[in-house]
Amino acid sequence: MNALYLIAIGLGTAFLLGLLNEQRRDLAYTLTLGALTMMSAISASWLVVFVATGAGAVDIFTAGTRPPFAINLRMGLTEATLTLLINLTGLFAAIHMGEVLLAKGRRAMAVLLIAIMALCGIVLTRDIFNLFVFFELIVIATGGLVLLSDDEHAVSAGFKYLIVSQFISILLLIGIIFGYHATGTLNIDGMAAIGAGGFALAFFLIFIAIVAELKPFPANGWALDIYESAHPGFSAVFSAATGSAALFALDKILAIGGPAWYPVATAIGIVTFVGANLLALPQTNDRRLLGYSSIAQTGLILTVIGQQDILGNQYLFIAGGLLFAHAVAKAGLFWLSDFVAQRELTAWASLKERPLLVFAFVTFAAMLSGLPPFPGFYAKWELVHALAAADRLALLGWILFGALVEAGYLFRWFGYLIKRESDEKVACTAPQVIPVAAAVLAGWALGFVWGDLSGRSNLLLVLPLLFALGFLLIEWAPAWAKNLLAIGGLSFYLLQTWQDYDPLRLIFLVIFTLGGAIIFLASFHAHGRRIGFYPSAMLMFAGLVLLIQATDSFGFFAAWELLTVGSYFLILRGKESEPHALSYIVFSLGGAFLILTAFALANAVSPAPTFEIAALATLAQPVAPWVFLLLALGFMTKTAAIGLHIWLPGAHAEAETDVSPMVSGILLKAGLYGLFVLLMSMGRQSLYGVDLVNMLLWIGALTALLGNLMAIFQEDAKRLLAYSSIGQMGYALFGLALMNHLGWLMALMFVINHYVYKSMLFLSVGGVAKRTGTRAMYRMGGLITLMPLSFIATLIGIIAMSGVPPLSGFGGRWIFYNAIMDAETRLPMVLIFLSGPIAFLYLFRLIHTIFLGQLKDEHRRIKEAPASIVLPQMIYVAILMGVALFPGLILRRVDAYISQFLPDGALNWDGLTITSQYGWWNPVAIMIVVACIFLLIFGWLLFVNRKAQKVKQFNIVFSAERPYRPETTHFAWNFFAPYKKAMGFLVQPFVTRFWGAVTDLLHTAGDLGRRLYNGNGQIYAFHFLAFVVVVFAFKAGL
Amino acid sequence: MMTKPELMKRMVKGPDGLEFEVDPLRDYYCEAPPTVMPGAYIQIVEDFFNWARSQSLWILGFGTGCGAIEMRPLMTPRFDAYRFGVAWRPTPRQANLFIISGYLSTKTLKRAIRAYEQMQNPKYVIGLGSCTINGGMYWDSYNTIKKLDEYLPVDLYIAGCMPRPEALLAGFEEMKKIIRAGKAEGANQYAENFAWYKANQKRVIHDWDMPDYNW
Amino acid sequence: MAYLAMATGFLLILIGFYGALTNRNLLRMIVAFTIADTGVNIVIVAIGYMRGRTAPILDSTVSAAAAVQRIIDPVPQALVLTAIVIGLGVTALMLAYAYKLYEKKRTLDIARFTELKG
Amino acid sequence: MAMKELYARLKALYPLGELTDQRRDLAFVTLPAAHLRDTILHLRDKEGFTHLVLLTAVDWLEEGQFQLTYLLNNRQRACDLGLRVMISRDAATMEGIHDIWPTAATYQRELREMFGIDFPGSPRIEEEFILEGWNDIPPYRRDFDTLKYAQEAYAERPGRVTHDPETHMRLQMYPGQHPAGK
Amino acid sequence: MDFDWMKIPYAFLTVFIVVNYGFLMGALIQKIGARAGRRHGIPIWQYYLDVIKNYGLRSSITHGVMFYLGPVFRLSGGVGLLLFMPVIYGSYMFSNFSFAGDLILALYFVFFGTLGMALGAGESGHPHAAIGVTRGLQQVSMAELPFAMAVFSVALQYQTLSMTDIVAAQQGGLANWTLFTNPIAVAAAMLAFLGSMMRPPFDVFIAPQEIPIGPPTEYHSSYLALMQTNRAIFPVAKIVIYMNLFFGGAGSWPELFVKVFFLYLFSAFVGVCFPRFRVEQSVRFFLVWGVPLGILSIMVV
Repeated sequence: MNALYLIAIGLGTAFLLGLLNEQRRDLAYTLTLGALTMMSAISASWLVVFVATGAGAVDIFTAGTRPPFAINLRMGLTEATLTLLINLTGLFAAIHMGEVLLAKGRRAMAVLLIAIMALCGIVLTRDIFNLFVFFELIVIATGGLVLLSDDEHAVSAGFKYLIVSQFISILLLIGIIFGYHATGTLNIDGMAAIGAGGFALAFFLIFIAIVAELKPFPANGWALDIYESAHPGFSAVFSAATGSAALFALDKILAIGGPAWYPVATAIGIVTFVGANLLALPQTNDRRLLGYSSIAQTGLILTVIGQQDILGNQYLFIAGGLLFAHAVAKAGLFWLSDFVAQRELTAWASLKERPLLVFAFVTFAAMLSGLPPFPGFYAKWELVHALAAADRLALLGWILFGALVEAGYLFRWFGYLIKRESDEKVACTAPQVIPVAAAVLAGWALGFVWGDLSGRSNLLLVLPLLFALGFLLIEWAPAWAKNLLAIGGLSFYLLQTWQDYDPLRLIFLVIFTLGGAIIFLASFHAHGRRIGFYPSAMLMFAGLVLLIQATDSFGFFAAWELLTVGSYFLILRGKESEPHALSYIVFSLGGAFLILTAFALANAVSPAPTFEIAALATLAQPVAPWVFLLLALGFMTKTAAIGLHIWLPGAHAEAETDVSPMVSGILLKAGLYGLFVLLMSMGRQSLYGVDLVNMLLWIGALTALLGNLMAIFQEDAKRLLAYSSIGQMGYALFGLALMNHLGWLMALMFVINHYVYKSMLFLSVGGVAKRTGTRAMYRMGGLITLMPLSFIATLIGIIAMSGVPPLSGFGGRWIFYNAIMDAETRLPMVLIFLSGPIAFLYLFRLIHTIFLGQLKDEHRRIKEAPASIVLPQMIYVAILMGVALFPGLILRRVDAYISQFLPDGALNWDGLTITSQYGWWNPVAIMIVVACIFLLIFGWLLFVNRKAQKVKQFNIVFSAERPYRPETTHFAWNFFAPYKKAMGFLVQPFVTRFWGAVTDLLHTAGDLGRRLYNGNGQIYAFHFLAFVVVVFAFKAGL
Repeated sequence: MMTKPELMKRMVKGPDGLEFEVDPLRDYYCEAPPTVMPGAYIQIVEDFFNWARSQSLWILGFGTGCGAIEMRPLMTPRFDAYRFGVAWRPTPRQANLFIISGYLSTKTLKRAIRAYEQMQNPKYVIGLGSCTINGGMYWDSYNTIKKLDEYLPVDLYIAGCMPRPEALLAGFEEMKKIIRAGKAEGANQYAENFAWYKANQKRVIHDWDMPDYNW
Repeated sequence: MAYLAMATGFLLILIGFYGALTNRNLLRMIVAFTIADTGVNIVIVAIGYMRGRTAPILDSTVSAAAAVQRIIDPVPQALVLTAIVIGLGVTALMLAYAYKLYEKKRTLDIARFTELKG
Repeated sequence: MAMKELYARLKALYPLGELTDQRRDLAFVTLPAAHLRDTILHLRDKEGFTHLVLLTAVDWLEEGQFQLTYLLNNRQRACDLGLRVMISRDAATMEGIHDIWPTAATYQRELREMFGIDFPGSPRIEEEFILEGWNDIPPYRRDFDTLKYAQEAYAERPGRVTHDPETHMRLQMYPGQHPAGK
Repeated sequence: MDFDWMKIPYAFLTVFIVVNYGFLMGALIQKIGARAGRRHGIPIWQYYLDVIKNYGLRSSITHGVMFYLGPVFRLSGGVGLLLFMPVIYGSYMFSNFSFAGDLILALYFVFFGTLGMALGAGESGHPHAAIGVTRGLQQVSMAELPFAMAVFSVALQYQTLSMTDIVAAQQGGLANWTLFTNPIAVAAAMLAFLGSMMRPPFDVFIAPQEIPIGPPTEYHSSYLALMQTNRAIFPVAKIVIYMNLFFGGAGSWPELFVKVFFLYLFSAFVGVCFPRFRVEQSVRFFLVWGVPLGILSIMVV
């Protein structure tokens, strides 16, 4: 059908509505919907044609003559897609606003139709004056539609908008007329053929006017007021459709200006992106925040438009990906905001009662943040690669910074949604839900399409991810059934794929899958449906196995993002975990961006359509050390190396009982895996004469020391374990950075051991916390007789962890000593030496204050932890014993594998004795000797002490007094006070303060920026004019 | 009689919301009464042990009255009780000789009983000074007991007000003889006549705020 | 002549801008915009004007080829008509808004409508 | 001399009794219970008697009165002033000064236990202080017969003889001499 | 080196010798300390009597399983430590179970008994026991640091973790002892040695006047006897490590007796000369004096 009908139907129906009786509102509404449907259908049919046939763009000559004598419209693939987007947005907006439209009558509907029609016109027209006319129509239509809102401030907002629009249109008109004067044509293509060189000032006016339609930062105060006060149904149009159309218009007119204007667009775009995101940070009003976010996203796309010179044929893919992700998500969010009664961000908590709405929010937030599998992710990937290839690193940095800030406030918002309390009920009618549902569907569909177009693996066809997403469909099932399925899935995956991997990857794979399955055993304790748990957990596991599977950088990065997102949702489920989950996701995404940059840099110097991870080894100076540095930093955010660790304690401590072991025992290993891969492929690198591996060594040692040191001062059992994880990861990092055979072996041993004993301890402590209802250790005590199995697990765990023979921790220490004998740097060892005994301190604290000492009154009737929580612990005990006796079962093969990379210093696995070049170790003999001695002495004691009288807790000598109460008799609080006196200077929260200062700085910057927007429309006009002057100066200076 | 709030029965709410009663005296303390502990079945073994016990007198470092000051010189070079196998232990669990050093107020008596009961069998008591024998100068005091063996099984009295350290040394030697002879069975005597001792103790200690036997 | 017109047009635009930026009264602002609009229109017309030519009215007496040499550019005139219409529409809308605003707060001071900010 | 001046100054303010000048740096003065608090505050804040040395009581059984003695110390001038307050023995009650000197609370607890003088509002005044489970009249009251109590309460070892130390020792040291002779 | 059944009686013999030596030497050191205070001191056989008496006590109580096992852990730690080392250099008979592991095994096995004891003391429910344990752990965490560094230094020096090899390298005269070839490491290690010998100035964790007597507050009778037995074995075993690493090892029992005696005497000597440190003081002491020495020793080796 002729594309002209898009205009005709819109305009015609609008006029028709004018003829209708005011009372026939239903009919009017039906007509409106019908018209919008028709328009959508026309766009869709065009899109189908273009996609199916691959045909080129079609020009439509309105007056039957060619330009410049008549206005022509063009319908191509891009136009078809955009008009479809606009029309669908309009349609769903009409559905969403049905009630309001019916109340306000036909005029409102006509105005909406005019607006949509005009937007289509902007997209279609190739005539610049026509463009102006459509823009003016939009101004008028917007002016009308703003009044639909029941917000009393909408009127003043609309007026401010009109003021600035006047300025814009005057500039645009002047620009157009002088452009016409210079070129003799009003046709954009005609102008483009001549070029803007001859009428730079006129073009500048056109350019700046269209840019102003994009609401660039900081000249955008009026737009924010509209976003805040207009009806959300309309705001969706204003954000998704108007923004898209204006962007396309800018893209069109940039053809006139040519590449000379790209830097200007880029500059405006990036300033807008970063600035608007920063200003969004301190916002508390949801719609205003969405407004800022819209502006930021528009800025990003503007940046992309400005970068089209380097994007080549990826330009449309990137710009489109970002644009659609933005448009769909923003429209969806605006519609969603109508379900929330109050305008505070925290009021969105009322949505949490409706899992489907939460899912919708998640979809939108993920789309906006550019997370897989949505279009923004693919677009971000290509954009970053293109920028890196063109060496535009500063721009790249700013884009990633802005994206991080944006993710920060979006996920903070999501945190409010999930964790805050709200008394409000969600009131939504079917017409209101349909658009949201459509947006969600569109989001996923676009994800699929973009995955398909990307030329890389379509993430929505990847089996593990599909398996994880499949849990979304069976959320109605009881938890135990889903749990069985999860365990089955993980085990099945392991069975299917284990032959494909080398021993190193296999170890990680086993921990990720089988390890996960064991922890899932503990999940049987949960009752009900446990909505949200399984999709999140399985998303994390999907990411983990994909990480192992990945051979190219794209797969690796996608897996990394997936596991990050999955684990974020998992962590957010914890009781008080809102701030910790937020810092987790921010740090993780920051780390992910570093990884992305590193891959892009690497890919830039060795161009290939897919960059194999193994190709990291081929990188040379000067880019190699930078890639190394970025990757290492990225991975270290996940292993929580010191300085990047502040998210971990809260995140792990507040997580649910079975989630803590998952995120501690398993998730941290992803970072280690990354480091393994990195060091295996890149080896030593040095930057400005600093050996980076040596830096890692120091960081590892420092992390081990400070993690352990902080652990001993915790009162919260799970927090203690979390800090201990930091320390343990430091050990592993240290082992890796030793860069010798045994160092790696030790790191791997730590990977296994840490998984086992940290999972076990977290489960054990989690079980205790579940039973006692507290995590504060000093509130517990004396639980040994009531929870003997948990005690045994903890006991075995701490013996293993402290490295005391005969359990498996000793193997790690033994390898460690042999490894450092070969090391080139000796000083960091000092820190490691110190952190070992310190670990002893917190371990003793853990077991003493929980299980030993005085039993509290309220805990006298406590039962052992649920069987499902105890069972995995017992499995771990068995594993620990097995590993302790026969470490060779696993390590031997890895030892051989590592020899490929570092041939020197392999162990000799002769018989039961393990021999290194310096010493030897015979785990079986140690176990037997210790057991014999122990039993002998135990037997002797049993003989001489056979009549011992069992006494109770207060039968202690107490300086001839009797204890007052268990609470005052249990020595547990502030357990290591003297150590704090002596060593406290090391655990000052410098890092926390540093990051706190950074966030404060960002917030302050945002708050300062907000002062620009004092609400006065006149001032906004000043802003606009000042913006024009500044851009002009910038362009002149360029 | 039991007025100490911390020892009163109370209702406690567990973490799972269930309420239950806690009776501190029953729940915190072992209720078993003391039993008579026979020596080794073979006499020669018991004799051997008695010899070792006599050579290794571990005194509970608990000064009940002014006589405690007379024990300090025993550690000094002048008297050096260590050479006789006498040593001081800070906890009743490890000590086996309790020296009631001087007058014993009822308040202290309560602590002394508790400390004595927490020592391990065999255990010995030496009453030091006339106050432990018949009240001494505190014969008419309103809160001092006058006859120690009414309340604890005393193996030996060392008279004097106060007895000099030399007298104490002589007392130790005498104590050793008693032990070697197998006559120092105070702990078993206490267990046998437990009811009688307890009745005597409770007669003077009006607020008996502890279990009958302090394990 | 054309330059004079154009200068006048720009002068009016500047006056309009100045008026819109310095007057806090809504109605005065709208008037200022109208002045600026007029200025723009004058500029457009001035652009299209060519010295010594006639109005672009084609009829059978003059051939099209000859007309091109004798008439002024008709496009700006067409444009200015559209611009005037649109300007009128926007002005009407603004007046409507001003009325609504006045209804609400009984003031026409733009600085009083600053509830939305930041 | 200084004490006299102090007494003169105080006398002008409060209805004091006679000054008992014990030593150059120690004096006692009697005053009505109602004026104790004012006097103490004045002494503490204006006269430099910043320290409560002790608070004790005397049982004047015959007069039916308790005498409370508040001994205050002036560190600057190194002198002590004792304030005596006579209160009735029946239902003996006195206003506490624990808010002026927190240490007084301990003395007041002791007086309450040993004499039965109540100080309403004094911290932990109800708790037993030294005596545990005391079930008789307060032992420091003079109408409490400590010997009788001891004989009834505590088991005695028979055969106890009481000697007059002087005669007994003389007999011990100079046996055969006449008890009375020199 | 591998296992054969004769090792078992030899192991018993080693333990027997060391127990007796430990009792006698302990009493002798006590006596020497007493003589320094102009006392006679305890009889030389006093420790035997104490142990017999404690085994011979008729009654005992138990606070629970870990309380019961604590002393077992403790003594196993001592005996195990002794048996995992080649006690007499060059002697097959007294190399015991050193085939099971090298120096690192010995270093980490030291903590076996500590851990068990800490747990046992913890289960007694006595706050003083817990206080004592925490004090001990805090102190030892820092005191071990110079020692660990010294061991690292020595291992680097001889390029081996085998105690036998380290002793072998020190044979052939006094000048070959680590004491003279690597004096800084020895100095660092000897500071650590003081910190781990439970003597003043580093004995605040048993502080008898303050927290009677720390971890073993509740232990008595046969438990205490086991611990006393360990007090005979464990210091000797620990000193054997020092002796092997730094003082040329011992080729025969008499040589071992003499060396161990003097090393033990060293800690006793320091103990009678210095007052007690608080925990944070001793932690700082090791941080300020021990750690720099240790660092120096691994830097210069």
